[in-house]
Formats: sequence, structure tokens, C-alpha cells
Amino acid sequence: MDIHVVMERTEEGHGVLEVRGEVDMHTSPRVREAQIRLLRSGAARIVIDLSGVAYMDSSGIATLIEGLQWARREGREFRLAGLTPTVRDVFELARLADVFEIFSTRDEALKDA
Amino acid sequence: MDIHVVMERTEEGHGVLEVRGEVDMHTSPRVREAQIRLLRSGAARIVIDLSGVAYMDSSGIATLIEGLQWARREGREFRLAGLTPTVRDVFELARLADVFEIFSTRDEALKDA
Amino acid sequence: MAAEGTVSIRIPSDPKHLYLMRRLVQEVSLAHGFTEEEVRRMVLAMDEACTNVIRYAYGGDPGGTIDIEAHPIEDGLCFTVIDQGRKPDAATIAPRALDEVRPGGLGTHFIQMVMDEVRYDTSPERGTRLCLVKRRKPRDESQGKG
Amino acid sequence: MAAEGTVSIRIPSDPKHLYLMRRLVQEVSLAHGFTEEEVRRMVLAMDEACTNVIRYAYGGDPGGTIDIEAHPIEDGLCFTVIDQGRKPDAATIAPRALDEVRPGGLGTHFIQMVMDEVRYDTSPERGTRLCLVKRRKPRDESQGKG
Ligand SMILES: Nc1ncnc2c1ncn2[C@@H]1O[C@H](COP(=O)(O)OP(=O)(O)O)[C@@H](O)[C@H]1O
Ligand SMILES: Nc1ncnc2c1ncn2[C@@H]1O[C@H](COP(=O)(O)OP(=O)(O)O)[C@@H](O)[C@H]1O
Repeated sequence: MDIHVVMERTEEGHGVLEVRGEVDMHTSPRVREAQIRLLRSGAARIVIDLSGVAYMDSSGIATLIEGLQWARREGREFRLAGLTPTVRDVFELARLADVFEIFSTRDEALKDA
Repeated sequence: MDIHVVMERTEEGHGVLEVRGEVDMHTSPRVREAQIRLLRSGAARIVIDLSGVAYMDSSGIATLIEGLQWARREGREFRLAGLTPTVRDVFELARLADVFEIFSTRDEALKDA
Repeated sequence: MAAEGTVSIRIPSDPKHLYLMRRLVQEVSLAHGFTEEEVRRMVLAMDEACTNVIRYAYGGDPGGTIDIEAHPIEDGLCFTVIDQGRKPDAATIAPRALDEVRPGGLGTHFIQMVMDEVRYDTSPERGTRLCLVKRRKPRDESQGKG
Repeated sequence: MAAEGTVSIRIPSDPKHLYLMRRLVQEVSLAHGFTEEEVRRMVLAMDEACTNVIRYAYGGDPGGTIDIEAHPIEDGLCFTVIDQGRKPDAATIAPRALDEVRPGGLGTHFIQMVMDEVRYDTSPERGTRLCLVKRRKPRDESQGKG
């Protein structure tokens, strides 16, 4: 069971992290690592594209909360995009759907002001 | 894990048995039952549509061999259609790919003279 | 010998095997008539239970084993998570307050929200048996009768 | 305790649980670098081995148990199928001739074709341990060196 993380920098200078696979105790450290590198890259807006995430548990949620808190401290935007029903459900169980800025697609998260 | 069997009679009087699911020791008895009913229905040509079969083991093969033998004894045509790669592979392991009349789709199995 | 209809899986206490447990829980729960949403949540709760076993009962040591049993009951499924590690201190097993947004503290919360019964049994000589019961929701028609 | 990296599943000797064993074998085999075609065939061979346990070791009685272990070895996987039923008579375990087109007699043939080692161990006090080894094919590059 593999996880894929792809980092990208858009022309506007936004940082995108695309995660594909299942995020659990085994794979969330790799998401965390990539997220830290992206946050350190200095982009003013970070978009985490979760459209390829088939599963996420509390270790994935913890990773995203960490990213959100880091971004807030540094005055950066931290956006989530493309939540699959499974991931959305975990956010709802955790009452976190309102805590994050969530967009339906990566493009919307990048375009929106 | 469920199996679905659907029997149909075409306008030309051919009998079609469509199997969907995984055929193993648990489910092959249901395929066998449906096949027997179809053979008894008097159709001159029987087509077994396997395009929805994701898995088949030797109990499924045994069921099809039984049908073929019955059809031969009774002078009926017995055709297989729509073998998925998994099913085709089992036929090859069993060296049965040449024993059966195999068509790529149900329509071809029905049209062909 | 296993009780009638019980299936179980044994994995090392290594997070890389958790997905196998999830597959089993998913297949068994679907086969027992739970809805897709219920199944997703049951998979999550079982994942959190096993994650906690790895983290706390085994302190991260991948050399232990976890047995996960799924046992049909009249109106649902009873899961058992068995470890041979350190027993938990009942007082420390507690989710965080949800309005406190911080990483961590969600696992036990998910377990409690999803499962109908959660019982930590520390009576075995070694380790812990965590019993988790999930019942199918009564259908609307039967609710109408009540 | 399980050997390092060993995962196992226990199912009742009831054909309705065979698909769970297949899912496990599929996931584990994929994770260990076998090709999709190899995985399909390994799933088939394991299914036939368990089907034979249900049919012959337990004579169709769904009240027994089957343990299926998958144990990583250097160049592949070693599977063990453990039952508590009647021991086989080595002489009767034989595939039919393939040119004889009749139902039956294919299961042991599939097992032999797919697996690199097949060993029935009847030394346990009760039942049988069937050991099945599947090795990954050497890559083309290493063949070139030979
Ligand atoms: N199986 C267990 N054994 C021992 N302690 C546990 C176990 N499960 C949970 N705990 C305790 O409960 C606390 C809350 O667990 P949880 O809600 O899963 O969040 P987290 O693991 O992120 O802290 C843990 O910090 C731990 O102290
Ligand atoms: N686990 C087993 N225990 C006892 N006998 C077995 C076992 N597996 C296979 N056999 C014997 O080997 C024969 C061939 O098995 P197989 O090739 O699977 O085909 P089939 O089950 O259709 O006869 C069986 O008929 C049976 O007599």
C-alpha cells in the first residue's frame, strides 16, 4: 500500500501538494515531511490536493492541523481541495469541516482570492 | 461477496446466461443451477456471458465443462463470451482455451453463425 | 476454535500492515449488511484502535502481534482487538475536547463515536482485549412501528 | 509469536469466507512485488488449496477452521495453509490428465503450476500444514549476467 506525494509550484507562486493513496500511521509521516518542505518554500498560499486520497485517519488529520497552525502563525493561506467522501466524512466526525478552508477542486483553491 | 446470474431469451431463441461476480466453491452452485435451467429450456444456442466475472476458480471451470458436455450430447451450441483477463488466464492454465468456443462479446456470440 | 462465523487476521504491530486489517474489516462489514458510510466509519474506528495498540501497548515496537477478530452477532458485528503489550491505564484513555484544535487526541473520539460498545478488558494475563460492538441501524419501517 | 512480517488470516471451513482469504493473498502478494499476473495466479492457487481443505480435510463440514499464513522470504513469499481435519493420503492428491476434458481434477494442477514449492506436512498431531512457496521471477538484467 503506497502513498504518492507530488509537490508543485504554480506560476503565481502558490505551492501545491498532491497526495494520492491512503493516509494512515504508516504513510502520514511522508505527507508531513512533504508538507513541511512546502511550507518552508515560502509560498504565500499552500494548497493540499486530497482528490486522490482514498482513506485518511486521525494521523492524517493531525498532519493537516499541524500545517494549518504553522500557516496561521506565519500568515500564510492553507487550503484543502478535492476531499473525497471518505475524507470529508472524517473531517465531519472530527468537527473540522469549518476549521479549514475547503475547495472542491485544486483549480478553485488556486484561483479564488 | 455476491454473485448475480441473469437469464435471457433472445428474439432468435438463443439462451443467454450473464454471470456477474466471483465464481468459486461458494458461488459456482448458483451458476450451475442457472445453467441447467437454461440448457433445459430448449434453446439451440447457449451463450454464457462472463464479462462481469472478476474471478473464477476450478469449480467455475468444472461448471462450464459440464455445460459444454451436456450441450454436445444434446447437439446444442455452447458459447462463452466476454472473458476478462483473469478468467482467460484460468482457461489458459487449464489448457481449455481451445476446447470452448470463445467470443469477445455476447453480441458476437449471438450473431455469428 | 473460533466461534461460528468468526474470521480473524493477525498482523505484526507495524503500521505498514494496518491496511490489511482495514481491508478485512471493510469486506466483513459490507458482507454483514452495513451501509457504505457505516463501513467507512467502522474501518476508521478499527484503524484507530490498532494504531493505539501499536503506539501505546507496544510503544512503537513493530515486533509484537495484533489479532483482530470479527464475530457476527444477531444485529451486527463484534470486533476484538487483542494485543500482548502493556495494559492501558483506563484513566489515560480519553479523547481531547473537540473545540480544542490541535493535532492528536482524535483516535479514541472516533472509536467512541462510531462504535455502539467499547470495552477494554485487561483481565487476560498479558495484554488487552478491546471489544468493539457495532449494530446495524433499525430500518425505517421498523421504526414506524415503535 | 509470528515470525517477522508474517500476516495470517483464520476463516471457518465454509466456502462463503474464501473471498476474504483471496483479498489477503492479493494484497500481500502485490505488496511483495509480484506482477499482477503472478498475483492472480497466486490467489487462484491459494483458493484451490483452501477449497481442497474444505472438501477433503473437513469433508464439507463448515465447522472447522483454516489458518492461512503469508510469510516473507528473501525472494518471495511462503504461504502455509493449516487445517485440523483429516490428513490426506499422499497417493490420492493428484491432478487429472489435462487432455481428459472433464469437470474436476484441476485444483491440484493449478497449485502445482503456479507455486514453486508444494509440500504437504502431515506431521502435526492433528491436521495438515500445506506449505506453498512462490518466488519472484529474476529480472531480465540479472538473467543477462548468468
Ligand atoms: N490502547 C491504548 N493503550 C494505552 N493508552 C491508550 C490506548 N489508546 C489510547 N490511549 C491513551 O489515550 C490517549 C488518547 O488517544 P487518541 O484519542 O487515540 O489520540 P492520540 O493517540 O493522538 O493521543 C492517548 O494519548 C493515550 O494516552
Ligand atoms: N487437502 C487434501 N486432502 C485430501 N485429499 C486431497 C486434498 N487435496 C486434494 N486431494 C485429492 O486430490 C484429488 C485432486 O484434487 P483437485 O485437483 O483439486 O481436483 P478435484 O477436487 O476436482 O478432484 C482430489 O479428488 C482428492 O482426492
